[in-house]
Amino acid sequence: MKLELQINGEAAAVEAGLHDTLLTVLRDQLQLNAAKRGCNQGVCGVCTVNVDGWPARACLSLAHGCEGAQVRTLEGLNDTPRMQALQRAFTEAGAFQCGFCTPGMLVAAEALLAREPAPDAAAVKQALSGNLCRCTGYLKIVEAVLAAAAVLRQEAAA
Amino acid sequence: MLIDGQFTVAAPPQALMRHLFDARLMAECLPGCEALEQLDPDRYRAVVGVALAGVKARFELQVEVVRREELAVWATTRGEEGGNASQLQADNRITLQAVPEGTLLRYESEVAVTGRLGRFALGMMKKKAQALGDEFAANLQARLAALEAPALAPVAPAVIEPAAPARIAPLPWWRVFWNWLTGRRLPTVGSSR
Amino acid sequence: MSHFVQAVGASIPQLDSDEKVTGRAQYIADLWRPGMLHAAIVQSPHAHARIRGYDLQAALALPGVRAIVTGDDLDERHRMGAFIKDEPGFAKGKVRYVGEIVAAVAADTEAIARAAARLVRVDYEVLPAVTDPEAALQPGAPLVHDDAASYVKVFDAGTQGNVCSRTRLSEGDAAAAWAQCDVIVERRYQTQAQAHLSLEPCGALAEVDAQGRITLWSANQSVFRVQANVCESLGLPMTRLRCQTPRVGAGFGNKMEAHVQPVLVRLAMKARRTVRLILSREEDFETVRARHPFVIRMKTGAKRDGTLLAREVELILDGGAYGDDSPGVLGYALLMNVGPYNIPHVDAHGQVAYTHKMRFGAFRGFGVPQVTFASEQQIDEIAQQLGLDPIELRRRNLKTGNDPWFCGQQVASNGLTPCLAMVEHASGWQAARAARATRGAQGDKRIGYGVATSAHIGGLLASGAIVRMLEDGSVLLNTGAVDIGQGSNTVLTQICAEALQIAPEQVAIASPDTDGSPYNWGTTASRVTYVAGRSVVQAAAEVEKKLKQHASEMLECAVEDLELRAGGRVGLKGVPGRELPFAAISGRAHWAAGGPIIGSHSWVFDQKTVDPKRAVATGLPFQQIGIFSFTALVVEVEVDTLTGKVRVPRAWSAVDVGRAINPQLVTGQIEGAFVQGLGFALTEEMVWDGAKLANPTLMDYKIPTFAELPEVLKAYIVESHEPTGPFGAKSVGEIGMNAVAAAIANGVADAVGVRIDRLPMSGERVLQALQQAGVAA
Amino acid sequence: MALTGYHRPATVDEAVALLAADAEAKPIAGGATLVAMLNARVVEPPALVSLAGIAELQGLSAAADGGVRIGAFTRHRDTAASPLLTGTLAVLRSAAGQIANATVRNMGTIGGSIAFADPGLDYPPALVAASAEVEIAGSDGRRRVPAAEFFIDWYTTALQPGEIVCAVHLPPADAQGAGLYVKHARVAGDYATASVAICRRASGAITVAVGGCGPAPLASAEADALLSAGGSEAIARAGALLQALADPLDDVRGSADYRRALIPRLLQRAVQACAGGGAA
Repeated sequence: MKLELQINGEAAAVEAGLHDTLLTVLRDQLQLNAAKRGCNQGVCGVCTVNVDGWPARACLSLAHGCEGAQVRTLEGLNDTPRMQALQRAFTEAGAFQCGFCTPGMLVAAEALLAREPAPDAAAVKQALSGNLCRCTGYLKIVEAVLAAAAVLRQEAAA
Repeated sequence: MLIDGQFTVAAPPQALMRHLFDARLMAECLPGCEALEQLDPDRYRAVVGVALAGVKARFELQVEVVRREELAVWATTRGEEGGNASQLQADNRITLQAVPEGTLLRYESEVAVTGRLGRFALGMMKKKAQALGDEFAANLQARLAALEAPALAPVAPAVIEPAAPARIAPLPWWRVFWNWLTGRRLPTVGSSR
Repeated sequence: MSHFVQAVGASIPQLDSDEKVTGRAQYIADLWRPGMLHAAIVQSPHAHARIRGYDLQAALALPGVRAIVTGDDLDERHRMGAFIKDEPGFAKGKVRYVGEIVAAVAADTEAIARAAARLVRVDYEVLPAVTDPEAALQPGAPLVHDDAASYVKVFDAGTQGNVCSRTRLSEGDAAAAWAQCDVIVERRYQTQAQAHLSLEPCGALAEVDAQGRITLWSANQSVFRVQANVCESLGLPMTRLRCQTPRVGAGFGNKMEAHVQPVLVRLAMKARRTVRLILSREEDFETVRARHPFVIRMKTGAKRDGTLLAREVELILDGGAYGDDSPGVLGYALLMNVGPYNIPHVDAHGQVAYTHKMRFGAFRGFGVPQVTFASEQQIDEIAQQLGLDPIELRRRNLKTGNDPWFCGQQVASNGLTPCLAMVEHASGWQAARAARATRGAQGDKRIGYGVATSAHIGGLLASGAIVRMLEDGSVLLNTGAVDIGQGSNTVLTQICAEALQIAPEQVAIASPDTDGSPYNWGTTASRVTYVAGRSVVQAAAEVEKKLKQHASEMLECAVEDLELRAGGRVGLKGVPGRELPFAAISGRAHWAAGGPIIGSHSWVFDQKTVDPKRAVATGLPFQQIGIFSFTALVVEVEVDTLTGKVRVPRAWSAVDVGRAINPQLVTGQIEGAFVQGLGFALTEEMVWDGAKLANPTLMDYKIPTFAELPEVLKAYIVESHEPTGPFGAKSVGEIGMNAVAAAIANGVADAVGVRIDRLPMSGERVLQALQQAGVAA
Repeated sequence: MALTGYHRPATVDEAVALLAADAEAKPIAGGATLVAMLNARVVEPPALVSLAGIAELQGLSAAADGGVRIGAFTRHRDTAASPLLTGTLAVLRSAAGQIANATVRNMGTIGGSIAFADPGLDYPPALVAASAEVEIAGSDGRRRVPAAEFFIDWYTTALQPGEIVCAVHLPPADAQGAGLYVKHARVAGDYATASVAICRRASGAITVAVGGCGPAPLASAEADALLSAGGSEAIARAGALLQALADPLDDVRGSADYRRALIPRLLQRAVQACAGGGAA
């Protein structure tokens, strides 16, 4: 069935069956591969995208349910200042190794900083509690988000 | 997962044995049994409906009696549901033992479900399956008692004691076909406020 | 020689950072080809059954289905296996575990392929199965392999019946030594199956060209093991198969040997079209491999003065249905069972049992986390009985300087003593333990401190490197080593840059490709930095030699008078102005004389593991294993005596890595390994219900989250300079995981006085131990 | 007539009418649980009736009787942060904040969660302890069911086919009282192995409910009376009473015996934490 979704600020015409998820549509029809499939049950977080300002599971969102929602994937956030600060901080802190969980982490972290410019470590861990990582042991990710927040606060103050 | 139980019937073991192969009787005792036909002396076909957590599954089962002894029968169950989306294998055994009150009937079934239904909530499935086993046993006990001793005073419904938790040594398991609840509710438990 | 370029020792970001943080990195599931078919697998519902036949009629009739492969498409004689050739490409003639791949379907869409897979009918004759390793070794148990003894083996495994392999290593005379021991500790331990859980499920994509040559992309840890496994199991000449590598979403050992590559290649050959197969999370859990469950019987003896005298250990490993890496894990666990202590009398023996369960294979630590869980607890129990501080007892027995390892291998660099001192100091061990006496019970939560040490090798088998200077003087480095996220591309680039005194940006590294890369056994056994790094240094040295040869002709001087200068130049010693940029030399080599400058190197790790004069070894799969890294770990543990739940608020982990080529990547390995070890110690367990895996989903199999990260997790780097390593470097990939479960177990004992001898140390298990010990009501 | 496709009714009545048209059609709220089952092909409903567009189901609001109304479509995130849930009602905030993880709490709704009624969920015991009522809408109108009678069995509630949850009604909070949800799970975000929800009024009256230890939350007036009276033995005796009601699962999260053993222990932690006066 024809659907029109709002993906990264643009209208995207897609074909979606009743049970097709947003993740399937993003990856198989729109070639937006930043959101990954890790468990298809909403536990691992590698499919995290931003829906109307909040992190959401693309694998647990039906395409039909996203009509009228503003969906942003990492591809759509790449050139925003907040995301670029996070990308620099993740790179400098070594906050990823294989990188498979990184898109989901960055989307969740960006939504946090949009809401809370000065989170503490506990707030970062809470906001990212739905994103699993098996390589890094999480520590450098927390440090990277805190570092990005600090840089953004300085830039905002300047 | 092991599902087992036992109950007594005021009738001699030999008398009960022949009832075990009465397809119509078994169909009536089995919750959720939608169809049951005997293909030949040792093989049956059954369709069994199950509901759990909003999931409705209709198992197409083939049952085969693979060993008989004077007071015991072994059978295997093989089948699937949802166009082979899940598969069910069970090895079952029923043994009859003469006791002062008549016969102690004991059933054991080692059940494995693979495929889509087999990957979730195993603990939940064990609990549900054991409850179904108990319901099947209660039905069977009542029907056998009625069939075998119409003249005698009805035996007080025996309490179904779950078998000793110690597992029977893994013999070559055989099966009786299996039944699942058809969406009816179990007696409420828990909150009594 | 002025070191303008400080490539080695710099924490430069990973080279592929940009594509990973922008979501442009292409993993196997992101690869796509026009007209590509999608595949789905058919899995066995039985643990053990003979396959009498297949009925594909309904499946083939489904519109959009293009090809189906079954066991009939395999040849009985072709088998793969790292040590024992006991495994078909996928099930042939028999199924040996619930979930084993029996067939696969290629169709226009994944939905059609999965629907068709459900229509494939397989006629099984169900056979009795055995799923417990100890039961499998009893006479009369159902045989997993009818003819195991007949399989081709790469070492004297002693395979027969359900014994997959057996190994014995002994030194001194343990049997006689018990009499001299003042204190002896003996226990039985049991560790669980752990799932790798790299967040990327396994997958592969195969293309077939007009001549029938196959190009195979797959999530792997070694393109050469993929090539070997696929060709051996399908009877293909290796020239027919080219294996390439996309970005890999971690592996931890899961992707070292074959997963779906054999069945997918056979499917693509039959369909004669490009096919992609990506496993679901549940299929990845059920079909690939996991960490070996161990049954450990261990005995350790010491003198009253704390001198460790004797150790005996017997291991029984659940190998699952196929050998895979099991013989290696058994042999290595026995080699490492002693830990970094001088124990003169050791008898270590064990067996791997075939069972009707999924194969168990390589997983970070390769048997050492399991055996260390037992050995480091026994060291603590001995300290307790002798009234010695656990660190003090260890210090009295530590290997230092050049003390050889168990079985006699030389140790050229040993930084264990500084590691132990560092974590002892950082954790405030002495004060914390002293306070414990006065700490008493403070509410439901009890605090304890645990220590454990370990070692790990870096080495094993073959590796190569090719360094080719391009016309502009920059270089292309090609090693064939797969970067699965640990950062090997970055580290090897730094080593090459340092060797040629050029900036890392002047080095490009090629993606592993069996058509173009030199051989590399694999990204496993913590080996790439050390083994591939040595090859890079040698290959770069050859380039330097050729550069100087050209320069001596260009500058008309003796080669000995030339030196490399930072920034890609060769100059006359003592004459700053007299020099040539690499570009000039390379230009001459390409266009005038000598030919393009290429340096290459290839070797197999060559240090013998067993000194026949000191030790007796039977059934040890590898003769040359590796050089040793060392670690010491202290954890602060909090036990909730109401629920038994264990938490780790603080942890200090020091690792002797010889030289940290990229310190940030090293601490990343130490932190990641610790948290993965936390899961192994406390929450992760694959549970079987009969022969079926009961929790093959992330809903029911739980790995640590941000919430389980200790508030304080300190990773310390000790650099003892390994003389044989590239710039002194040795391994770090796995060692950070080896001691975690042991240290936490020792911490629990310190907090509540109970010994836990089974993993994971779940709330339930700890509460039972507390109740049995009368600590908790 | 068979219903197919994705429907977006604007009112409860429209939704109920659509569901009545086809027994196979399923309501969908946040989708966290239902879509996971769709992905696993465990359920394949031909039609879905989205409740997202129904204004009446949205958000938390102060009710006329001084209590709090939580619309069925309220996300866990909003319940976990609601300033209305003070004193004894803090038990709801405490429970909502421990559901799964932050991202799932952005999606999941209270209506969807309690309609699914998995024994390990966090809302059921919290609602029973808080003496909440569940408002249900069906083709024959609206009715309210006390939480204790709404949760009947494994995955089985008072909902008849075609009915949906409209709201949860909480009695007026005792502002000086306290409410807490004590959850024991293997890792953060897992379903509860066992849990205890507790409300303590300023007067000292206590109501508790135990989660994860039976087909429905365990609660007993006798246990509440014992706890309210207090005294040294109260917790042990109340715990024993609740243990007797337990019928726990054996699964990867814990054995039945472990779950039973946890009941008095978590109860002790809950009572002590609440005795401190301040709500958690």
